[in-house]
Amino acid sequence: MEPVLEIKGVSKSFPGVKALQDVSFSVGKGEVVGLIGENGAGKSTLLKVLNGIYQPDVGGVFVDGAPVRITSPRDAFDKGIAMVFQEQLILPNLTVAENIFLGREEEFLRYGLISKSRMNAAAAVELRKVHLNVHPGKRCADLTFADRQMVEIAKALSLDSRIKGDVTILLDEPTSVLEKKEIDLLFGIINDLKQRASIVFISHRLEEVLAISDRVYVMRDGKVIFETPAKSATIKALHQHMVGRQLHHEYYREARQTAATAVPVLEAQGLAKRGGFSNVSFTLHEGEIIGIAGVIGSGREDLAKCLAGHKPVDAGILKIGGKLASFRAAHDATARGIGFVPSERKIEGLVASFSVAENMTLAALPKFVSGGIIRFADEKKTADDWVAQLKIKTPSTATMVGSLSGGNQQKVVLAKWRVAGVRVVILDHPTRGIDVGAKEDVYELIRDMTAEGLAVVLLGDTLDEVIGMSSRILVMRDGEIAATFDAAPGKKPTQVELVEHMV
Amino acid sequence: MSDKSILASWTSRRSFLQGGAGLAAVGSLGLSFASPAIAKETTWTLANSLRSLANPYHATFAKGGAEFAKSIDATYVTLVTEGNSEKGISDIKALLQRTGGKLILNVDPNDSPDARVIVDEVQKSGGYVVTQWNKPNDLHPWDHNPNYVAHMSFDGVPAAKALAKELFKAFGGEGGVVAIGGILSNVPAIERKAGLDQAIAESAGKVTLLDFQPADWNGQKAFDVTQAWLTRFGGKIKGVFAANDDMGLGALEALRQASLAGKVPVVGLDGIAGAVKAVEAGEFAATVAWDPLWTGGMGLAIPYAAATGKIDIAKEPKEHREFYGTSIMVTKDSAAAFKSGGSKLNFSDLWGKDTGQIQYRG
Amino acid sequence: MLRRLGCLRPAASFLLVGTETALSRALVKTIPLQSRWRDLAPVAVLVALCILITAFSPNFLSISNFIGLLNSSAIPMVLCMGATFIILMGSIDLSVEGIVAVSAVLVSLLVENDTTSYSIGLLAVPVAILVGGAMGFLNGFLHVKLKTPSFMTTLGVGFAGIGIATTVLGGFTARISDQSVRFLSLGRVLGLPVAAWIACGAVLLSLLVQERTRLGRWLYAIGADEITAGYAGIPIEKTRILIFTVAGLFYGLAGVMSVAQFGQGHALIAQGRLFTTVTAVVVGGTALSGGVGSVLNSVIGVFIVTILANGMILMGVPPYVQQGVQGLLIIVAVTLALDRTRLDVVK
Amino acid sequence: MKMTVSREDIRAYAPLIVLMALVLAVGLYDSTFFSSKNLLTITADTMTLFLTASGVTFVIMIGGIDLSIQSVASMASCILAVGLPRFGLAAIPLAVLGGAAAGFLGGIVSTRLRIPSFIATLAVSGIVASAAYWFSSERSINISEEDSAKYLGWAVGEVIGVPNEVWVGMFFLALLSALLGLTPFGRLVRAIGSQERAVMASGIDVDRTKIAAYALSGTMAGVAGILMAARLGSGSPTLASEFLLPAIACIVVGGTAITGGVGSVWRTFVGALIVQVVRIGMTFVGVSAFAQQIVFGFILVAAVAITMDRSKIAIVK
Repeated sequence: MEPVLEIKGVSKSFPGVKALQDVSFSVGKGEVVGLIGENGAGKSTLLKVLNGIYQPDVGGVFVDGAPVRITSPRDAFDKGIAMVFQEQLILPNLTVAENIFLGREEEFLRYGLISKSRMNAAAAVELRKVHLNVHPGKRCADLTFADRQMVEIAKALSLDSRIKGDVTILLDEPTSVLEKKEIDLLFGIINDLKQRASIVFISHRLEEVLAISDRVYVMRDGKVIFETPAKSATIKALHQHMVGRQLHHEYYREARQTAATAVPVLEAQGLAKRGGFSNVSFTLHEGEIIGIAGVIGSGREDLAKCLAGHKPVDAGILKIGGKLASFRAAHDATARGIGFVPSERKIEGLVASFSVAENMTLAALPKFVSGGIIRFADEKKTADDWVAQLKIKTPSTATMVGSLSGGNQQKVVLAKWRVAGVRVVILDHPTRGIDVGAKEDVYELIRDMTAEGLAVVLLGDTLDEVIGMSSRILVMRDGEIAATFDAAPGKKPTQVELVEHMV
Repeated sequence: MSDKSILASWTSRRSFLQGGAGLAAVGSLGLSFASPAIAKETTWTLANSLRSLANPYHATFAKGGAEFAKSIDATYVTLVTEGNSEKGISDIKALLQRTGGKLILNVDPNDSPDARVIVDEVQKSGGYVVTQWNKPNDLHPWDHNPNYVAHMSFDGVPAAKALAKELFKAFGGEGGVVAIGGILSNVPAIERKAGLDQAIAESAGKVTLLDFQPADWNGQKAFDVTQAWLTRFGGKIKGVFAANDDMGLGALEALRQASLAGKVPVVGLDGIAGAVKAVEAGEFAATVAWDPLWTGGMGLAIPYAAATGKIDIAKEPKEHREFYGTSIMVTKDSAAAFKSGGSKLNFSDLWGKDTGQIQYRG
Repeated sequence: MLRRLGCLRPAASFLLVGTETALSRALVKTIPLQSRWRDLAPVAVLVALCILITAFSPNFLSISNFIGLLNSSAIPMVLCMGATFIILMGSIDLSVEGIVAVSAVLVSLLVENDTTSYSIGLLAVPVAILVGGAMGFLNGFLHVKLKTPSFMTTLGVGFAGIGIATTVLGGFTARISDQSVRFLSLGRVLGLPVAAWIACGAVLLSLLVQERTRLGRWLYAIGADEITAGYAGIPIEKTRILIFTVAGLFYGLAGVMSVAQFGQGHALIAQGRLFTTVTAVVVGGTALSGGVGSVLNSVIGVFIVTILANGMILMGVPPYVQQGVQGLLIIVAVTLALDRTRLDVVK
Repeated sequence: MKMTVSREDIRAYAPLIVLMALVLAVGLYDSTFFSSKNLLTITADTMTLFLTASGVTFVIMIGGIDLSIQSVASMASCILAVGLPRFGLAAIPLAVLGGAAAGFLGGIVSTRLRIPSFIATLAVSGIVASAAYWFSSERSINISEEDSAKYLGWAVGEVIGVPNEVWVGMFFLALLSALLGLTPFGRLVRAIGSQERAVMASGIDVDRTKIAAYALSGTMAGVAGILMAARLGSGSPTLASEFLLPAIACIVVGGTAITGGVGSVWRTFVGALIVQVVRIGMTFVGVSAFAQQIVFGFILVAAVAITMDRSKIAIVK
């Protein structure tokens, strides 16, 4: 099939990293191409090359067979290529319409002035494509995260009514924040688009990729190592190519699941947060993992934030190690031995411009101070130990964390709390945006923690994860605990059992 | 040469600016970059140090210095403190260093404490210095012979008192006045306030001080203050006393906006051109001229005489070491004369305008 | 309920990412309402302030004081229009006093005055505005091309501006006698000072730029996230330079107005304007971090600051505590007026 | 690779290189500038400026700013001048304490009331100024010869031919550099400037660190005020006027990022020297008083353009 967009022998490297090595890749007219690979495999870099954010060091980009130089996302747009970014690029202080047409206001100019009515009308058309009914004049700050994602997609779709030639849309992890029905909707849209557009689709959910794609590329370590028609591919096979080794048959390390000891670490009695959750009671024991299942709005995110001290509770009793505790801010919680692994890793998890070592000791600085002076040698030694123990891929402990891959960054975050010696760790989507290989490492680490008697509260990325990892599962619905399940190895509840109580 | 009035000197500026105000910036920039040749070790370099060239009083002050320098054709430099004591002092040190101590300095210290440091520095490096307006009361030229030649000032108290009386006269000697002060802690500001208070006291209750506000020598602030006063006191305000002309003119504009210019008399001190004009126009009741051209010049002439051995400063009487200059009261009648006459600069008559030794009040 | 059960599929894992409940929908709904109320906070502060002052000095409400306030807020208002744009962009401009000085001095020399023989009358207005614009352009150009923080470039250009003004006048002041220019401050139209009308015009103009032009959209975008703005194809550098130029134009206008008000050109004519301007912008509720705010906020801000100063004297607060009281009231005003819910981190 | 490394080095030392270049330029024009006495004097005269700026460096590194320093320094000078006759030596810690308190207040207002530091410190500056007028009863107060001899010799004298101001400056340069480079406080200051939310989520009391930074800024302003008072033999509520913008200029000229996270105390030290050399240099080269501000303005911009360490800064605002 005649490719509309193609790259040949592209290499791209950043200081210390070979992000892409001799990659060739093509998208046919009306074709949906799936792109999978572990974090740091080079998927996003590849898309950013196609979108003009990066220029290839070697190799060429071809549109309709003709070599082109894509200088910027805007330039890509004018060449018929639009991208939906993993990290949202929606400006909260602008309206939906202003976001959709940002930088392309000229078509609404009249005597040099923008006609808001016309812009909003045009935006409404694009919003209809994604079946999003919000007023185009609404500020995006007032939208939900998922709605903003749909706006982002609408922004990309606005291309197809504006470009005459072929259109390619690049979707980088578009579904990770969408609800089921929105995902179905998105897939519907993609199928419609096939009439005139081609799609490149990145997701870490292989089912999705297989469900929607015609052809699938697998990347590893900056190279395309496998290409196959979706029909003839299996999840298992793809896994193997991604990870490059046999998939561990005991994915969630259930064998290492520790039975909860009798020692309570954290006791919650009738906790409540206005507009969040109410009457939440449970007891977390040493070595225990309590998984919390629930849909968005079930209140579990708020509960996690309250337990970590990021938000104060309005009512209820919280005991740590048998003693009463009330948190006004995060540092109150850490002082009582609670650590929090946030879902927004880059913003809340790490200081990107700090070194690996500096990040690891951030939560426990006092331990490395004598006479008011930091003991740098100790700090380095500790960091080295953890880098070795957690198999963190980094040139050295002096490397800027920002330059590591997502999985390794997450390991640094975990190391931070291990160094701090907390007794309870709250994991908020610890494997979000991380993929198979890194995930398994993370699971391993969680088991290590419980083995040492730490207690864990887990908000999983998937139900499988929660079921697989937890010793006990709380199902939350509309802010209350709807059910509690024991999840001893072998006696795990099924997804269906949980879902009944979730909705 | 010697008889050159502020105004005369302006005409030369005017002719220069004829060149094109648009180009004026460029033009004068060009001039100002022309750096004076560095003084030979043998000859004396002359310098005036002052707060800022952006106000007429000091601009004229600098001009006076330049004219004396020209009369003996020596190198002349102006140093500006920009209201920053440390900068002023380190500039002076730098100049002492550059001239190897062959420096004759006429300084209007940014704040009275600076004087002591400056005098010490000059004495250390063998230069000669005259201070103006601000100095600590316990710092005396005769304690630092011969390098600390003299301290010149103008007695703010009687001047302000006489001025206030002119103001009262202008509105008939009965009613309320408002007063605008300088920076609260400045010596001249304090003296001028004191003079006003005395005048009010002597009016035996006929004149009352409605309110006093400092405007930090800043016409802009004076404008806003006056505007608020007009609301607060309205017709009760019979006259405005300003501790300098800049602020007086600011107040005047506020009055003008309430179309009270000329109806409510204003007075100020310094005798800058704008104020003199206002006096002629009958909008200012009076202003007091300190004759900055003279102080700027004589502040250099006297130490030059001492440095070159024309006089033995140590032998001079105290009233020649710490003295008040002559201040001129400019009223509607005397304005014309003041302008035409201007200030006679006779650099040979060193103490011609000495009006007695400085008095210290507790 | 049934609809939800409909999504029971093998890949039920989707569910976790989550079907929204009525609850969370409701939560979302409430946000805009709150922020709408928040926007009115500065106005509330302004009203409260007026009531406070009136309590001490009833004639605060007099027509004459009202006129007076309009007069003394006119120049800060024009300055704030420029400054607001720059702050919305996340930058800062410390060259206000310098630019105003240059344009003021130039005007005073070009119209009928006692120092030069020029007398181009109101033609000086466009000239001064353009000069302001030119210096604004210099600000933006240096800032963008040398990649130096606007804080520094504008500081430098500010110094230079004062220097130039001083040099041109050689330290003297040029008194102007040109009545057509004085009219800009002294004149009245429909009972209101001309200066007030000019300020009003400036506000409307900037409102138009902010709301209806691409420049307006782009400066908000840059203020919120410059990289994303760049992706969208917005010419960042051009926009930045342009905004600084526009600000310069406003400062130039303020220069003319100052001359008209004081009847003289003076290198220190704008002394103390800088911090008043920035304070007004922030008190109005525009965030120094950029992206959040509006020229309308600044309008309120200017009134708050002007009335505060004016009130000090009306209430007869003793001179040496005035700065202190003013400081305290500013703190109170900002505490009440500033919508800090939008800034997660305060710097 | 090699190439970029060496470029890194150059960037790291850019402020020093600029300083050297300036000194050389002025010195070539007028060799008397090179005399050790002159260079020492210039350094000594720079110390008050450096001390004023040194504390603010920390505030700027957490991404804030402190506009109250000049009033704080003035107030400290008043406390000292008023205090010496009554409390003797105790007046010195008293003045420093006053400064610290003022900074602390600024920090509280900025963090607890969540007011941008630009406004918070500006407002506090007003309050402090009033306080200064109150302490000094609106006058400048002389420090008697004997008092300054007895209590302030450490500040104004000379040791092995080097003015004590320089020693004092060096002392605080070392102390504050250690504070920034070796202590947890310094570490947190850098962290907060780079990614405040991550520091919060790591369970660190960010506000406490911030307030400490502001207090430090006030403290150093207090020290600077004392040094000024010692040099001028008096205290005055306007002693440090016109110090604010030059002080901040020093920090930025040194290459510390006004946006926070990146910077150091030695940079501020060098920055202060650059500012001073430019000023004095103009007097040496004989730039007319009229033109000095113009030249100064543009040299500042040029200096920052060269010295600024952009390696960790994505966007310049």
